[in-house]
Amino acid sequence: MSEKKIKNVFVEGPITPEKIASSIAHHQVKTNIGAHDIFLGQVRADDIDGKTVQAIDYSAYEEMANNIFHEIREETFAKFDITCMHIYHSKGIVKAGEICLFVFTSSAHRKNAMDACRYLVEEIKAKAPVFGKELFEDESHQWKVNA
Amino acid sequence: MSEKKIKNVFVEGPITPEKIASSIAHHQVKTNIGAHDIFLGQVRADDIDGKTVQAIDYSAYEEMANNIFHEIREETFAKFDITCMHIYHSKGIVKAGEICLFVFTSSAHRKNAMDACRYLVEEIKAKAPVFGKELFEDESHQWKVNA
Amino acid sequence: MTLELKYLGMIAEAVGKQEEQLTISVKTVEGLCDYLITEHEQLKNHKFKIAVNHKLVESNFLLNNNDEVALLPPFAGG
Amino acid sequence: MTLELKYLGMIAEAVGKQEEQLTISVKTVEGLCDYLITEHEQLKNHKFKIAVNHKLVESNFLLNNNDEVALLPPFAGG
Repeated sequence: MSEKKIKNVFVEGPITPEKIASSIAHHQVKTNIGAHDIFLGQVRADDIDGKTVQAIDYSAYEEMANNIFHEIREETFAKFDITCMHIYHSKGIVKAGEICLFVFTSSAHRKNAMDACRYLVEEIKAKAPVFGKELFEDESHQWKVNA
Repeated sequence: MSEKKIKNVFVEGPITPEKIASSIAHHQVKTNIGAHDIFLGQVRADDIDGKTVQAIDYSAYEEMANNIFHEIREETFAKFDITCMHIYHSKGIVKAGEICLFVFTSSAHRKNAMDACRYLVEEIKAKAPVFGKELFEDESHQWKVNA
Repeated sequence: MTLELKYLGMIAEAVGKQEEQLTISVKTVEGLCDYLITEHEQLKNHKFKIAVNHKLVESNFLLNNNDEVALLPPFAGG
Repeated sequence: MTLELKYLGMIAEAVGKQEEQLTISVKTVEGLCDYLITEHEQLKNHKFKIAVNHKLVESNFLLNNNDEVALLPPFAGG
Protein backbone atom coordinates (compact mmCIF):
# COMPACT_ATOMS: atom_id res chain seq x y z
CA MET A 1 0.00 0.00 0.00
CA SER A 2 1.46 3.37 -0.96
CA GLU A 3 1.68 6.49 1.19
CA LYS A 4 -0.50 8.50 -1.19
CA LYS A 5 -3.01 10.79 0.40
CA ILE A 6 -6.51 9.34 0.66
CA LYS A 7 -8.82 11.30 -1.62
CA ASN A 8 -12.45 12.16 -0.98
CA VAL A 9 -14.51 10.43 -3.64
CA PHE A 10 -17.87 11.87 -2.58
CA VAL A 11 -19.57 14.85 -4.16
CA GLU A 12 -22.81 16.35 -2.90
CA GLY A 13 -25.70 15.65 -5.28
CA PRO A 14 -25.49 14.56 -8.93
CA ILE A 15 -22.33 14.51 -11.04
CA THR A 16 -22.86 16.99 -13.87
CA PRO A 17 -21.98 16.54 -17.56
CA GLU A 18 -19.91 19.73 -17.20
CA LYS A 19 -17.75 18.11 -14.52
CA ILE A 20 -17.17 15.16 -16.84
CA ALA A 21 -16.27 17.47 -19.73
CA SER A 22 -13.86 19.39 -17.55
CA SER A 23 -12.23 16.16 -16.39
CA ILE A 24 -11.80 15.03 -20.02
CA ALA A 25 -10.37 18.43 -20.99
CA HIS A 26 -7.77 18.22 -18.21
CA HIS A 27 -6.34 15.11 -19.86
CA GLN A 28 -5.54 16.79 -23.16
CA VAL A 29 -2.12 17.84 -21.90
CA LYS A 30 -1.27 14.20 -21.22
CA THR A 31 -0.20 13.30 -24.73
CA ASN A 32 0.96 9.79 -23.81
CA ILE A 33 -2.72 8.83 -23.44
CA GLY A 34 -4.32 7.07 -26.41
CA ALA A 35 -7.54 5.76 -24.86
CA HIS A 36 -9.99 6.78 -22.17
CA ASP A 37 -12.81 4.71 -20.76
CA ILE A 38 -15.59 6.36 -18.78
CA PHE A 39 -18.29 4.55 -16.86
CA LEU A 40 -21.30 6.50 -15.63
CA GLY A 41 -23.95 5.21 -13.27
CA GLN A 42 -27.33 6.90 -13.79
CA VAL A 43 -30.33 6.68 -11.47
CA ARG A 44 -33.13 4.66 -13.10
CA ALA A 45 -36.81 5.49 -12.67
CA ASP A 46 -37.55 1.83 -11.87
CA ASP A 47 -41.15 0.76 -11.44
CA ILE A 48 -41.53 -1.23 -8.22
CA ASP A 49 -44.97 -2.55 -7.28
CA GLY A 50 -46.66 0.19 -9.28
CA LYS A 51 -44.56 3.00 -7.86
CA THR A 52 -41.78 4.82 -9.70
CA VAL A 53 -38.37 5.73 -8.29
CA GLN A 54 -38.02 9.53 -8.30
CA ALA A 55 -34.54 9.76 -6.83
CA ILE A 56 -31.98 7.91 -4.75
CA ASP A 57 -30.71 9.38 -1.50
CA TYR A 58 -27.14 8.11 -1.17
CA SER A 59 -25.35 7.79 2.13
CA ALA A 60 -22.03 6.19 2.94
CA TYR A 61 -19.84 5.13 5.80
CA GLU A 62 -17.59 7.79 4.42
CA GLU A 63 -14.26 7.31 6.14
CA MET A 64 -14.28 3.57 5.47
CA ALA A 65 -15.56 4.12 1.93
CA ASN A 66 -12.73 6.51 1.11
CA ASN A 67 -10.25 3.97 2.49
CA ILE A 68 -11.80 1.27 0.33
CA PHE A 69 -11.76 3.49 -2.75
CA HIS A 70 -8.10 4.17 -2.02
CA GLU A 71 -7.31 0.46 -1.81
CA ILE A 72 -9.25 -0.30 -5.00
CA ARG A 73 -7.36 2.48 -6.75
CA GLU A 74 -3.96 1.15 -5.62
CA GLU A 75 -4.86 -2.39 -6.68
CA THR A 76 -5.99 -1.14 -10.07
CA PHE A 77 -2.73 0.74 -10.63
CA ALA A 78 -0.85 -2.44 -9.69
CA LYS A 79 -2.87 -4.66 -12.02
CA PHE A 80 -3.19 -2.49 -15.14
CA ASP A 81 -0.78 -0.28 -17.04
CA ILE A 82 -2.82 2.91 -16.88
CA THR A 83 -1.86 6.56 -16.87
CA CYS A 84 -4.49 7.83 -14.49
CA MET A 85 -7.86 7.12 -12.94
CA HIS A 86 -10.59 9.12 -11.26
CA ILE A 87 -13.59 8.06 -9.22
CA TYR A 88 -16.47 10.23 -8.03
CA HIS A 89 -19.59 9.07 -6.23
CA SER A 90 -22.60 11.13 -5.24
CA LYS A 91 -23.97 11.48 -1.75
CA GLY A 92 -27.37 12.94 -0.96
CA ILE A 93 -30.20 13.19 -3.45
CA VAL A 94 -29.70 12.19 -7.09
CA LYS A 95 -32.83 12.33 -9.24
CA ALA A 96 -33.79 9.76 -11.87
CA GLY A 97 -31.79 10.51 -15.03
CA GLU A 98 -28.94 12.10 -13.11
CA ILE A 99 -25.47 10.64 -12.70
CA CYS A 100 -24.32 9.16 -9.38
CA LEU A 101 -21.03 7.44 -10.30
CA PHE A 102 -18.20 8.59 -12.57
CA VAL A 103 -15.25 6.26 -13.16
CA PHE A 104 -12.55 7.43 -15.58
CA THR A 105 -9.47 5.49 -16.69
CA SER A 106 -6.80 6.45 -19.21
CA SER A 107 -4.01 4.51 -20.84
CA ALA A 108 -1.74 4.51 -23.88
CA HIS A 109 -3.83 1.69 -25.38
CA ARG A 110 -7.49 0.79 -25.27
CA LYS A 111 -7.31 -2.64 -23.63
CA ASN A 112 -5.77 -1.43 -20.38
CA ALA A 113 -8.15 1.52 -20.09
CA MET A 114 -11.21 -0.69 -20.66
CA ASP A 115 -10.06 -3.57 -18.43
CA ALA A 116 -9.18 -1.19 -15.61
CA CYS A 117 -12.49 0.66 -15.86
CA ARG A 118 -14.51 -2.52 -15.66
CA TYR A 119 -12.43 -3.82 -12.76
CA LEU A 120 -12.94 -0.57 -10.86
CA VAL A 121 -16.71 -0.55 -11.38
CA GLU A 122 -17.08 -4.17 -10.19
CA GLU A 123 -14.87 -3.54 -7.17
CA ILE A 124 -16.77 -0.39 -6.23
CA LYS A 125 -20.14 -2.14 -6.48
CA ALA A 126 -18.92 -5.05 -4.36
CA LYS A 127 -16.79 -3.34 -1.72
CA ALA A 128 -17.75 0.30 -1.15
CA PRO A 129 -20.00 0.85 1.89
CA VAL A 130 -22.44 3.09 0.07
CA PHE A 131 -26.20 2.88 0.64
CA GLY A 132 -29.07 4.05 -1.51
CA LYS A 133 -32.61 4.88 -0.46
CA GLU A 134 -34.95 4.77 -3.46
CA LEU A 135 -37.56 7.48 -3.05
CA PHE A 136 -41.02 7.10 -4.58
CA GLU A 137 -43.48 9.83 -5.58
CA ASP A 138 -45.71 9.10 -2.58
CA GLU A 139 -42.80 9.75 -0.20
CA SER A 140 -42.42 6.08 0.63
CA HIS A 141 -39.04 4.46 0.00
CA GLN A 142 -37.12 1.23 -0.25
CA TRP A 143 -33.45 0.41 0.19
CA LYS A 144 -31.51 -0.46 -2.95
CA VAL A 145 -29.29 -3.53 -3.02
CA ASN A 146 -26.63 -4.09 -5.71
CA ALA A 147 -27.20 -7.02 -8.05
CA MET B 1 -30.42 -5.20 -41.95
CA SER B 2 -32.94 -2.58 -40.94
CA GLU B 3 -34.23 0.29 -43.03
CA LYS B 4 -32.87 2.90 -40.64
CA LYS B 5 -31.28 5.93 -42.22
CA ILE B 6 -27.49 5.71 -42.48
CA LYS B 7 -25.96 8.34 -40.21
CA ASN B 8 -22.85 10.37 -40.87
CA VAL B 9 -20.30 9.43 -38.22
CA PHE B 10 -17.62 11.91 -39.29
CA VAL B 11 -17.02 15.30 -37.71
CA GLU B 12 -14.48 17.79 -38.98
CA GLY B 13 -11.51 18.11 -36.60
CA PRO B 14 -11.33 17.02 -32.96
CA ILE B 15 -14.28 15.91 -30.85
CA THR B 16 -14.61 18.41 -28.02
CA PRO B 17 -15.29 17.70 -24.34
CA GLU B 18 -18.31 20.00 -24.70
CA LYS B 19 -19.79 17.76 -27.38
CA ILE B 20 -19.35 14.79 -25.06
CA ALA B 21 -20.98 16.67 -22.16
CA SER B 22 -23.90 17.66 -24.35
CA SER B 23 -24.34 14.06 -25.51
CA ILE B 24 -24.38 12.87 -21.87
CA ALA B 25 -26.85 15.58 -20.90
CA HIS B 26 -29.23 14.51 -23.67
CA HIS B 27 -29.55 11.10 -22.02
CA GLN B 28 -30.86 12.41 -18.72
CA VAL B 29 -34.44 12.26 -20.00
CA LYS B 30 -34.01 8.52 -20.66
CA THR B 31 -34.73 7.32 -17.16
CA ASN B 32 -34.63 3.63 -18.09
CA ILE B 33 -30.85 3.96 -18.45
CA GLY B 34 -28.75 2.85 -15.48
CA ALA B 35 -25.28 2.69 -17.03
CA HIS B 36 -23.30 4.48 -19.71
CA ASP B 37 -19.95 3.47 -21.12
CA ILE B 38 -17.90 5.95 -23.10
CA PHE B 39 -14.74 5.16 -25.03
CA LEU B 40 -12.56 8.01 -26.26
CA GLY B 41 -9.63 7.67 -28.61
CA GLN B 42 -7.04 10.40 -28.08
CA VAL B 43 -4.13 11.21 -30.42
CA ARG B 44 -0.81 10.25 -28.79
CA ALA B 45 2.37 12.26 -29.24
CA ASP B 46 4.30 9.08 -30.02
CA ASP B 47 8.05 9.29 -30.47
CA ILE B 48 9.06 7.54 -33.69
CA ASP B 49 12.74 7.46 -34.63
CA GLY B 50 13.41 10.61 -32.64
CA LYS B 51 10.48 12.55 -34.05
CA THR B 52 7.26 13.33 -32.21
CA VAL B 53 3.74 13.03 -33.61
CA GLN B 54 2.14 16.50 -33.60
CA ALA B 55 -1.23 15.52 -35.06
CA ILE B 56 -3.01 12.93 -37.14
CA ASP B 57 -4.69 13.89 -40.40
CA TYR B 58 -7.64 11.49 -40.72
CA SER B 59 -9.23 10.59 -44.02
CA ALA B 60 -11.83 7.95 -44.82
CA TYR B 61 -13.55 6.23 -47.66
CA GLU B 62 -16.57 7.99 -46.29
CA GLU B 63 -19.54 6.41 -47.98
CA MET B 64 -18.27 2.88 -47.32
CA ALA B 65 -17.22 3.85 -43.79
CA ASN B 66 -20.69 5.15 -42.97
CA ASN B 67 -22.19 1.92 -44.34
CA ILE B 68 -19.79 -0.11 -42.20
CA PHE B 69 -20.57 1.96 -39.10
CA HIS B 70 -24.25 1.38 -39.81
CA GLU B 71 -23.73 -2.40 -40.04
CA ILE B 72 -21.65 -2.45 -36.87
CA ARG B 73 -24.36 -0.47 -35.10
CA GLU B 74 -27.11 -2.88 -36.23
CA GLU B 75 -25.06 -5.91 -35.18
CA THR B 76 -24.41 -4.34 -31.80
CA PHE B 77 -28.11 -3.67 -31.24
CA ALA B 78 -28.81 -7.31 -32.16
CA LYS B 79 -26.14 -8.72 -29.83
CA PHE B 80 -26.59 -6.56 -26.73
CA ASP B 81 -29.59 -5.28 -24.82
CA ILE B 82 -28.76 -1.60 -25.00
CA THR B 83 -30.89 1.52 -25.01
CA CYS B 84 -28.84 3.62 -27.40
CA MET B 85 -25.43 4.08 -28.94
CA HIS B 86 -23.53 6.88 -30.60
CA ILE B 87 -20.35 6.89 -32.65
CA TYR B 88 -18.39 9.90 -33.85
CA HIS B 89 -15.06 9.84 -35.65
CA SER B 90 -12.92 12.79 -36.64
CA LYS B 91 -11.76 13.59 -40.13
CA GLY B 92 -9.05 16.11 -40.93
CA ILE B 93 -6.45 17.31 -38.44
CA VAL B 94 -6.59 16.19 -34.79
CA LYS B 95 -3.68 17.38 -32.66
CA ALA B 96 -1.91 15.28 -30.03
CA GLY B 97 -4.02 15.30 -26.85
CA GLU B 98 -7.25 15.85 -28.78
CA ILE B 99 -10.02 13.30 -29.19
CA CYS B 100 -10.61 11.53 -32.52
CA LEU B 101 -13.13 8.81 -31.58
CA PHE B 102 -16.18 8.94 -29.31
CA VAL B 103 -18.18 5.75 -28.71
CA PHE B 104 -21.11 5.96 -26.30
CA THR B 105 -23.36 3.08 -25.19
CA SER B 106 -26.20 3.10 -22.67
CA SER B 107 -28.18 0.33 -21.03
CA ALA B 108 -30.31 -0.44 -18.01
CA HIS B 109 -27.40 -2.39 -16.49
CA ARG B 110 -23.65 -2.02 -16.62
CA LYS B 111 -22.64 -5.30 -18.24
CA ASN B 112 -24.51 -4.68 -21.50
CA ALA B 113 -23.27 -1.11 -21.79
CA MET B 114 -19.64 -2.15 -21.21
CA ASP B 115 -19.75 -5.25 -23.44
CA ALA B 116 -21.39 -3.31 -26.27
CA CYS B 117 -18.90 -0.45 -26.01
CA ARG B 118 -15.91 -2.78 -26.22
CA TYR B 119 -17.45 -4.70 -29.11
CA LEU B 120 -18.06 -1.46 -31.01
CA VAL B 121 -14.52 -0.19 -30.49
CA GLU B 122 -12.96 -3.45 -31.69
CA GLU B 123 -15.24 -3.62 -34.71
CA ILE B 124 -14.52 0.00 -35.64
CA LYS B 125 -10.76 -0.51 -35.40
CA ALA B 126 -10.94 -3.68 -37.51
CA LYS B 127 -13.52 -2.78 -40.15
CA ALA B 128 -13.85 0.96 -40.71
CA PRO B 129 -11.94 2.25 -43.75
CA VAL B 130 -10.39 5.18 -41.94
CA PHE B 131 -6.78 6.25 -42.51
CA GLY B 132 -4.45 8.31 -40.36
CA LYS B 133 -1.41 10.28 -41.43
CA GLU B 134 0.82 10.97 -38.44
CA LEU B 135 2.37 14.40 -38.86
CA PHE B 136 5.76 15.22 -37.33
CA GLU B 137 7.15 18.60 -36.31
CA ASP B 138 9.50 18.67 -39.33
CA GLU B 139 6.53 18.31 -41.71
CA SER B 140 7.42 14.70 -42.54
CA HIS B 141 4.77 12.06 -41.91
CA GLN B 142 4.03 8.36 -41.66
CA TRP B 143 0.86 6.36 -42.10
CA LYS B 144 -0.66 4.90 -38.95
CA VAL B 145 -1.71 1.23 -38.89
CA ASN B 146 -4.00 -0.16 -36.18
CA ALA B 147 -2.46 -2.73 -33.85
CA MET C 1 -15.52 -1.50 27.59
CA THR C 2 -16.92 1.39 25.57
CA LEU C 3 -17.69 1.09 21.89
CA GLU C 4 -18.65 3.69 19.29
CA LEU C 5 -21.48 2.16 17.28
CA LYS C 6 -22.39 3.36 13.78
CA TYR C 7 -25.62 2.31 12.09
CA LEU C 8 -25.78 2.73 8.32
CA GLY C 9 -28.53 2.80 5.69
CA MET C 10 -31.50 0.56 6.42
CA ILE C 11 -29.90 -0.52 9.72
CA ALA C 12 -29.99 3.07 10.96
CA GLU C 13 -33.64 3.16 9.95
CA ALA C 14 -34.35 -0.16 11.72
CA VAL C 15 -32.78 0.85 15.04
CA GLY C 16 -33.91 4.48 14.80
CA LYS C 17 -30.48 6.06 15.21
CA GLN C 18 -27.23 6.56 13.32
CA GLU C 19 -24.78 6.18 16.19
CA GLU C 20 -24.44 5.61 19.88
CA GLN C 21 -21.83 5.08 22.54
CA LEU C 22 -22.26 1.72 24.27
CA THR C 23 -20.60 0.52 27.44
CA ILE C 24 -20.81 -3.23 27.53
CA SER C 25 -18.94 -6.30 28.66
CA VAL C 26 -18.39 -8.51 25.57
CA LYS C 27 -15.32 -10.08 23.98
CA THR C 28 -16.20 -10.66 20.34
CA VAL C 29 -18.19 -9.16 17.52
CA GLU C 30 -20.53 -12.14 17.87
CA GLY C 31 -21.19 -11.26 21.51
CA LEU C 32 -21.93 -7.68 20.55
CA CYS C 33 -24.31 -8.78 17.79
CA ASP C 34 -26.18 -11.08 20.17
CA TYR C 35 -26.65 -8.13 22.52
CA LEU C 36 -27.75 -5.76 19.76
CA ILE C 37 -30.32 -8.24 18.45
CA THR C 38 -31.91 -8.56 21.88
CA GLU C 39 -31.97 -4.77 22.17
CA HIS C 40 -33.31 -4.24 18.64
CA GLU C 41 -35.35 -7.26 17.69
CA GLN C 42 -35.96 -5.89 14.17
CA LEU C 43 -32.24 -6.47 13.38
CA LYS C 44 -33.07 -10.18 13.03
CA ASN C 45 -34.71 -9.38 9.71
CA HIS C 46 -31.65 -7.64 8.33
CA LYS C 47 -28.45 -8.86 6.75
CA PHE C 48 -25.42 -6.82 7.77
CA LYS C 49 -21.65 -6.96 7.92
CA ILE C 50 -19.53 -5.60 10.73
CA ALA C 51 -16.59 -3.22 10.31
CA VAL C 52 -14.32 -2.47 13.26
CA ASN C 53 -12.26 0.69 12.88
CA HIS C 54 -13.21 0.79 9.17
CA LYS C 55 -12.19 -2.79 8.33
CA LEU C 56 -14.61 -5.65 7.75
CA VAL C 57 -14.19 -8.37 10.39
CA GLU C 58 -15.47 -11.87 11.11
CA SER C 59 -17.75 -12.67 14.02
CA ASN C 60 -14.90 -14.06 16.15
CA PHE C 61 -13.01 -10.74 15.99
CA LEU C 62 -11.89 -9.57 19.46
CA LEU C 63 -13.09 -6.12 20.38
CA ASN C 64 -11.06 -3.49 22.23
CA ASN C 65 -12.03 -0.50 24.30
CA ASN C 66 -12.94 2.53 22.14
CA ASP C 67 -13.35 0.49 18.94
CA GLU C 68 -15.61 2.02 16.31
CA VAL C 69 -18.05 -0.70 15.26
CA ALA C 70 -20.24 -0.19 12.20
CA LEU C 71 -23.27 -2.26 11.12
CA LEU C 72 -23.30 -2.23 7.31
CA PRO C 73 -26.34 -3.40 5.33
CA PRO C 74 -25.94 -4.59 1.71
CA PHE C 75 -24.01 -2.14 -0.46
CA ALA C 76 -25.70 -0.14 -3.19
CA GLY C 77 -22.95 2.05 -4.61
CA GLY C 78 -23.00 3.18 -8.24
CA MET D 1 -15.56 -1.46 -69.44
CA THR D 2 -15.18 1.71 -67.43
CA LEU D 3 -14.34 1.71 -63.73
CA GLU D 4 -14.29 4.48 -61.13
CA LEU D 5 -11.10 3.97 -59.14
CA LYS D 6 -10.62 5.42 -55.64
CA TYR D 7 -7.22 5.50 -53.99
CA LEU D 8 -7.18 5.97 -50.20
CA GLY D 9 -4.60 6.95 -47.60
CA MET D 10 -1.06 5.83 -48.33
CA ILE D 11 -2.21 4.29 -51.64
CA ALA D 12 -3.34 7.71 -52.86
CA GLU D 13 0.06 9.01 -51.87
CA ALA D 14 1.84 6.14 -53.65
CA VAL D 15 0.00 6.56 -56.95
CA GLY D 16 -0.14 10.37 -56.75
CA LYS D 17 -3.91 10.69 -57.10
CA GLN D 18 -7.13 10.07 -55.22
CA GLU D 19 -9.32 8.87 -58.06
CA GLU D 20 -9.46 8.24 -61.76
CA GLN D 21 -11.77 6.84 -64.39
CA LEU D 22 -10.25 3.83 -66.13
CA THR D 23 -11.43 2.13 -69.32
CA ILE D 24 -9.97 -1.32 -69.41
CA SER D 25 -10.72 -4.84 -70.52
CA VAL D 26 -10.48 -7.12 -67.46
CA LYS D 27 -12.80 -9.61 -65.84
CA THR D 28 -11.79 -9.88 -62.21
CA VAL D 29 -10.38 -7.80 -59.40
CA GLU D 30 -7.20 -9.81 -59.77
CA GLY D 31 -6.88 -8.78 -63.42
CA LEU D 32 -7.38 -5.14 -62.46
CA CYS D 33 -4.76 -5.38 -59.71
CA ASP D 34 -2.24 -6.91 -62.11
CA TYR D 35 -2.80 -4.00 -64.46
CA LEU D 36 -2.53 -1.38 -61.70
CA ILE D 37 0.71 -2.83 -60.41
CA THR D 38 2.29 -2.62 -63.85
CA GLU D 39 1.07 1.00 -64.12
CA HIS D 40 2.17 1.95 -60.57
CA GLU D 41 5.13 -0.21 -59.66
CA GLN D 42 5.26 1.28 -56.14
CA LEU D 43 1.96 -0.51 -55.32
CA LYS D 44 4.01 -3.72 -54.98
CA ASN D 45 5.30 -2.40 -51.66
CA HIS D 46 1.83 -1.81 -50.25
CA LYS D 47 -0.75 -4.02 -48.67
CA PHE D 48 -4.27 -3.15 -49.67
CA LYS D 49 -7.79 -4.54 -49.82
CA ILE D 50 -10.28 -3.99 -52.60
CA ALA D 51 -13.83 -2.74 -52.17
CA VAL D 52 -16.25 -2.80 -55.09
CA ASN D 53 -19.25 -0.52 -54.69
CA HIS D 54 -18.37 -0.10 -50.98
CA LYS D 55 -18.10 -3.81 -50.16
CA LEU D 56 -14.86 -5.70 -49.58
CA VAL D 57 -14.37 -8.40 -52.23
CA GLU D 58 -11.98 -11.25 -52.98
CA SER D 59 -9.57 -11.25 -55.92
CA ASN D 60 -11.82 -13.52 -58.03
CA PHE D 61 -14.71 -11.02 -57.86
CA LEU D 62 -16.19 -10.32 -61.32
CA LEU D 63 -16.23 -6.63 -62.24
CA ASN D 64 -19.04 -4.87 -64.07
CA ASN D 65 -19.15 -1.71 -66.11
CA ASN D 66 -19.30 1.46 -63.93
CA ASP D 67 -18.21 -0.33 -60.76
CA GLU D 68 -16.56 1.86 -58.13
CA VAL D 69 -13.35 0.12 -57.11
CA ALA D 70 -11.42 1.34 -54.06
CA LEU D 71 -7.88 0.42 -53.01
CA LEU D 72 -7.84 0.46 -49.21
CA PRO D 73 -4.58 0.39 -47.23
CA PRO D 74 -4.52 -0.86 -43.60
CA PHE D 75 -7.15 0.80 -41.44
CA ALA D 76 -6.23 3.24 -38.69
CA GLY D 77 -9.54 4.37 -37.23
CA GLY D 78 -9.83 5.45 -33.62
